[in-house]
Amino acid sequence: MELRAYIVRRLLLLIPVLVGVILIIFALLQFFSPVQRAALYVRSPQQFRNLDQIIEKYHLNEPVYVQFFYWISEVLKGNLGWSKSVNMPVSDALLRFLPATLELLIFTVPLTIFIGIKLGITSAIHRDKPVDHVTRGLAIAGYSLPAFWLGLMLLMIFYGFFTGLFPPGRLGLDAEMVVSSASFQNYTYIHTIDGILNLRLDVVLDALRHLVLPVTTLTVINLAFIMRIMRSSMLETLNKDYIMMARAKGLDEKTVINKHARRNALIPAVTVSGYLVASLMAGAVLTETVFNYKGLGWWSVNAAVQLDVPAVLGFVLFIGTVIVITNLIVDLLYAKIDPRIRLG
Amino acid sequence: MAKKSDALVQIRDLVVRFYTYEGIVKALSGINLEIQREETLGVVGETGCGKSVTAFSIIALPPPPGRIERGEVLLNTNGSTIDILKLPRERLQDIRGHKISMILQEPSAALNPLFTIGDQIAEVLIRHRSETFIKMALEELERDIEAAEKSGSSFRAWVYRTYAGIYRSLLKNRRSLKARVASRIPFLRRYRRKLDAVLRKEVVGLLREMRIANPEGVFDLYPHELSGGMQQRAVIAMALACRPKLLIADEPTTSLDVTVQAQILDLIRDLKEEFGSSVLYITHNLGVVAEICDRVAVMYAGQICEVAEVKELFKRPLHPYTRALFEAIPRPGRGFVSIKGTVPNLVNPPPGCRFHPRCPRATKICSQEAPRMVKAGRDHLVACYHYR
Amino acid sequence: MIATLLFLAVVFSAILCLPVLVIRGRVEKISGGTGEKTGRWENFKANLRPQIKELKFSLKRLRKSPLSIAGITIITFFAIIAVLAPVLAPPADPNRPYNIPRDGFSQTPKPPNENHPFGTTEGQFDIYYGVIWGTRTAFTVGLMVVGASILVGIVLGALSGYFGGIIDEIIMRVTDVFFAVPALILAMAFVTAMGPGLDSVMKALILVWWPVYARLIRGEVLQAKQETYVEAARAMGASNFRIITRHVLPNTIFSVLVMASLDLGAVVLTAAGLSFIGLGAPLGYADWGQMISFSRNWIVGPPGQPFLYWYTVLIPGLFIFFFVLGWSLLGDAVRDILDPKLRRK
Amino acid sequence: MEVLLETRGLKKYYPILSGVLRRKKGDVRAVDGVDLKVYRGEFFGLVGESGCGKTTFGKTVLRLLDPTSGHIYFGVPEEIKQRIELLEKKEGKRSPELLKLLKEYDFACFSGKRLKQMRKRLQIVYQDPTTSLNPRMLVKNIVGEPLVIHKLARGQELEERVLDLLYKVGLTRDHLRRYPHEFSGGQRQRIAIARALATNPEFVVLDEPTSALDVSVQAQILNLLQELQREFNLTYLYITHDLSVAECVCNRIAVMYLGKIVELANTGQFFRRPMHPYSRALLSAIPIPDPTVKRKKITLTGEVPSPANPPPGCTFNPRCPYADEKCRREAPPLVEVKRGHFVACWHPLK
Repeated sequence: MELRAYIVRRLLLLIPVLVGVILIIFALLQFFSPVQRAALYVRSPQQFRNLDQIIEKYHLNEPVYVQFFYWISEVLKGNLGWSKSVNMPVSDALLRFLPATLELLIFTVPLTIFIGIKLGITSAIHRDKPVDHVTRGLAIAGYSLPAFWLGLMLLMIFYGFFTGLFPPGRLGLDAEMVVSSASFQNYTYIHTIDGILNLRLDVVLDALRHLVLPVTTLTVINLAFIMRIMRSSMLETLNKDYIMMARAKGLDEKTVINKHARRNALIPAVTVSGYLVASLMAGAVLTETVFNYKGLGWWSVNAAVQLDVPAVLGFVLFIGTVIVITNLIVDLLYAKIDPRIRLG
Repeated sequence: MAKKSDALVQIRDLVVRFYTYEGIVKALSGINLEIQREETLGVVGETGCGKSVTAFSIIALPPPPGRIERGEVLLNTNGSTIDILKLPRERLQDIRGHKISMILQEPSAALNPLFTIGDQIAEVLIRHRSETFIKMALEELERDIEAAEKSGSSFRAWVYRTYAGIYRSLLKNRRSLKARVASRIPFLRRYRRKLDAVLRKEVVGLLREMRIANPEGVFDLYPHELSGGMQQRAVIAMALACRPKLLIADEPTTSLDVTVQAQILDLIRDLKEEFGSSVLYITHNLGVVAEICDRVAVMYAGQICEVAEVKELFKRPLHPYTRALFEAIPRPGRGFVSIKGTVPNLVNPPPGCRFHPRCPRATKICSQEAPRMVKAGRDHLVACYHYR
Repeated sequence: MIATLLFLAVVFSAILCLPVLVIRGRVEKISGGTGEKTGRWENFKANLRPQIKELKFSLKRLRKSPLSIAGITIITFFAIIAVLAPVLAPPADPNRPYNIPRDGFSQTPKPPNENHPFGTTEGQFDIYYGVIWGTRTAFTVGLMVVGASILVGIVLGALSGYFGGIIDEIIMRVTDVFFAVPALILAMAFVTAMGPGLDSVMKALILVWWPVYARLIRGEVLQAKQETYVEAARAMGASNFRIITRHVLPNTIFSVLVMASLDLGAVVLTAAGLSFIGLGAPLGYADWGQMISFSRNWIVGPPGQPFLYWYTVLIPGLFIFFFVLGWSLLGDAVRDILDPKLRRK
Repeated sequence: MEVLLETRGLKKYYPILSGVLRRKKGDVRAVDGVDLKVYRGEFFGLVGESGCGKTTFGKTVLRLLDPTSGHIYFGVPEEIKQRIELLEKKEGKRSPELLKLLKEYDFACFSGKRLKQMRKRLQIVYQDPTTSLNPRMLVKNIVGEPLVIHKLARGQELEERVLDLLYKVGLTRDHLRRYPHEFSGGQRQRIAIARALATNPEFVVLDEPTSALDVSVQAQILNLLQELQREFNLTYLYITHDLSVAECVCNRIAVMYLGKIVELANTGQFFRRPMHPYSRALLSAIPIPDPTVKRKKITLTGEVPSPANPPPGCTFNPRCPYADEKCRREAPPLVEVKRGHFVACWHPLK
């Protein structure tokens, strides 16, 4: 059946890409002396002392392909090396900081997509009318705003001027106390969800208050991306014959737009949302640094500044895998929506 | 000149202009045309003469960036006469697809690729004839309720009664809140199944009338899974679903092969008899006109130059352009006669009669003032000073 | 620095005259150039007239759309600043103009006064000087990265698009890899590996940015390849090289220009991001990103006046914003005008 | 009458790939073994419905598409063709002498320099004038390009030859330095014709040159093509689905159905008494521009089957009213039933 072949082919295509990402990271490693690379294989602080012993163990001064083999076997075992910026193995650090970034994305992704599509459609319907120029102008402005500067400005207004309305960071002091207290059950480490599960509304509210600014920053930055694609695909769809036919069938404008035009216009938007996740990740790095929202992005920046190479490379590998998987999911979604692909 | 006649549709002094970057294209400048009941009126002309624009303007849908500047389109149905162009949006939509419907040249483009054929045809039925189908669904529900009560399962009876309640509210008002809410709730959503079943029966019947093989199967297919001819039949089914008074066909067979074109032409002719509707058939192929049309209007550069009964027109073409068109028909052994010059650019069309730069009989008056439509025989009108 | 300026000029002119060169059949002119002297000149003038008419038509349309007017004015404004930088803000040490002069070392930024029109940042770097020369850095980084990416992208994109098969498969998988990791994050990794500094930032960004153009040009070439006039050229016996240079590229080059103007903004943004994190320009180097990073802990003034240090945050930020905005507006407007479907409507 | 073009068993298959590893599941047999002779100076009509493979055949003959198998001979003496056929039967594909001969005479095996030289003698005019001209090239360069490629003219002489070509197709000097979008459909087709004549070829494939044009403009182009044929002694392979035009302009007509030629005859013979059931149905389906004539219509049921899995035996049998058991089992060969009149049918109609 065509769809099954399509899925399997997409899965097979996944492997070379992942290998590619790993190769890039390995290539970057070659910039460093064996000593620095040894830090990759350290599991605990005391191991730092007998570095040369580690160099022999992982043949760090042998030809490249041998090192690659050992390095890969380590990576597959989950040992991405030791991050000196947070004094814990890279894999554990990844797990510790992931929930924060996830929480950020849970709110940003739906918001960006929903508003992006809505704006795209409205500005396409009212092409070249004031609404169109305004929305397009705003979207382009959003796209041109440097994420970190927008973050600083928002902080200046909502944290400085309105003194503490929407604070940076992840949780206020008292909420922090509650979360770290024994009674609080941390299922997912995503505070909004844990708060709900533990029925602690105050924690949820506090987490939300901290989320408002970073989420707005990320959304505004990536809005133009979705909106522009939506607008041009909507414009194209509106000129198609079947839209003309839908009107000739006597359907009212709302049904023509929502039922016939929107679904066809969504297809290109879906294919592109794979890139949205990538640009959100990039945006998150900057936003988390500005709001020192202790997520993956914040951690990667700290590691980069302190030249903590294993951490940065572990982060890049993780992000690469996440994005490749989301692209796969987006492809499958695309096949599901468009019957022409599904039935081959 | 347009007296109160029993014509189905009267187009009076229709003017349409296109606002493009290169300037204002005067697509239609004063079209007067009448379509009688149960008649196939052909509109013939070369590319760019405005025949499609006329067709689309009848249901007030001039292709963008066109705009209807002036004119009336009078629809005479069961006693009352209304001007379609002046209708409010709501009433206009009631007419489109119900009283007047359309089929386009590219069948594959006229069908939405993401919906099944059955969906797209049922959509027209629900839009215009929802009462008849909801009543049918209600009758079937009544029968189910009795059967359920007889067999003693009161729960099923209760369920069917709630469905019946939703249908009754739908009857009262098409966008009843109750029905819209019900279609959101997973369990209650199943009330639509009864209506869909009724619609399915109707649509499959329609597809069978279109001589489509295996109509039951085609109902669930997507447009890209059908051949050109089948797609066009589905579009025709969609157009004739509500027994329209007038079917506008914009070159429906031009993109099809000759053998398939013959099948579609036969289909349109037979359905016209059976459904008793008029057809406005737009084409540039004189052979098709001779085969299917009763009366013919010849258009050139946004003006109608001649209207006549088909046999009369082929026997005695009066307007120089019509005569040139007939000359250009390739006949063996006679080589090809072409009309000198090219189609005028409609941003600043030639003054007076727009054919005068290419007309062998043009005189001074032709270039000053556009000739008016003159009666030149029984059911034969021509707009030319020197017709003979 | 002079070397970068020179390189800058070469890349800039390459981008601008590449389309004109290819369209006007310069290549054919050279091969067929034997005709006597005067013949060549009229020929040159005569050939140019239709192109000028074509350009005038596009410019007329460009002037119409409000977005493009705004875009063009902003960009010209920045271009003037970049060119006149030595005049507007005379460098203290001529052969190291990019170092911002420091007026003391105290950590609190001082508000605008007569010899620091825009005030000073934390560490007393003069904002006015930094912002003016920052414009030149922005242009250098933007044009270098976009220029280099276009050149690499055209070659690889045209190859994989035109020849398809294995080459296409390999190049596409490599671009997939680069697309799997966002530009900023990959650049961050490269810079950590290659060590901070503007050159390594530029190298990193070029490495990360060429796939965007490779994929864009591949798509355009694939589409152009199916056009009938390409098959007609093959029917005449034209060689692959001739088809690519004379038929395929001239019809795809315009969408590259649109992408370039949009991307110039994005590149500057990413570079500023890197400097903000502290991986970009060395301390004291005239770079907008770094100037904003100075203002990080001065965004919230003392309890009484929250906006006391507004200038350290606002001014560099506005410069970046308007620079990127200019290019994005221009790119967006040009795309609408060049889109063949809409062009004639 | 010298044979200019001859194809022997010409086939063009498109592989259908499916499944994960894109394995070949079957073939779309666009051109399924065509033997055709076109004489020099002929206006040869190749007619058929869409999907019958007529355009693919035209492009394969010019090597714009690489043939799957079969031979293409341009102006090759008869005995060479016999020699090749003999060798093929006797020694099979590998014999060195056969390969040498093929390299020398079979256009299907030409490559590199020889292929390019051959291109000078063959040209094509496409259906849609708007897409067959490079939108960003001046008319001067479009028409002049073949001359530049084959280095036949340069500089001033190039411009003169281009001007001369434009005059021949009815255009003037001030059309020289304009872009294609500034011309009407008819004028663009004239430019395409001028380009095709640049290297004064012997054989021109006309792929439905007028079907995208209006009737009056069509007449101008067809007149022009006939004049040019007389003036340059050109041979045309005219591909069309419009039989009424073919009747007036062609001297011989071949009907194609699902990749095979089902009937080949002089125009007069063909239009007076077609012998293949499909040709008869095809002719009867053409609407006649005369309302008084009500002709008997043989409307075929169903539609053209897909070339991916053609029906067994004679490919027309599912739609043929006269099909019998033999038609369903065996494909009929193209046989000369009357002088110059070939039919591929077990029961040719009288």
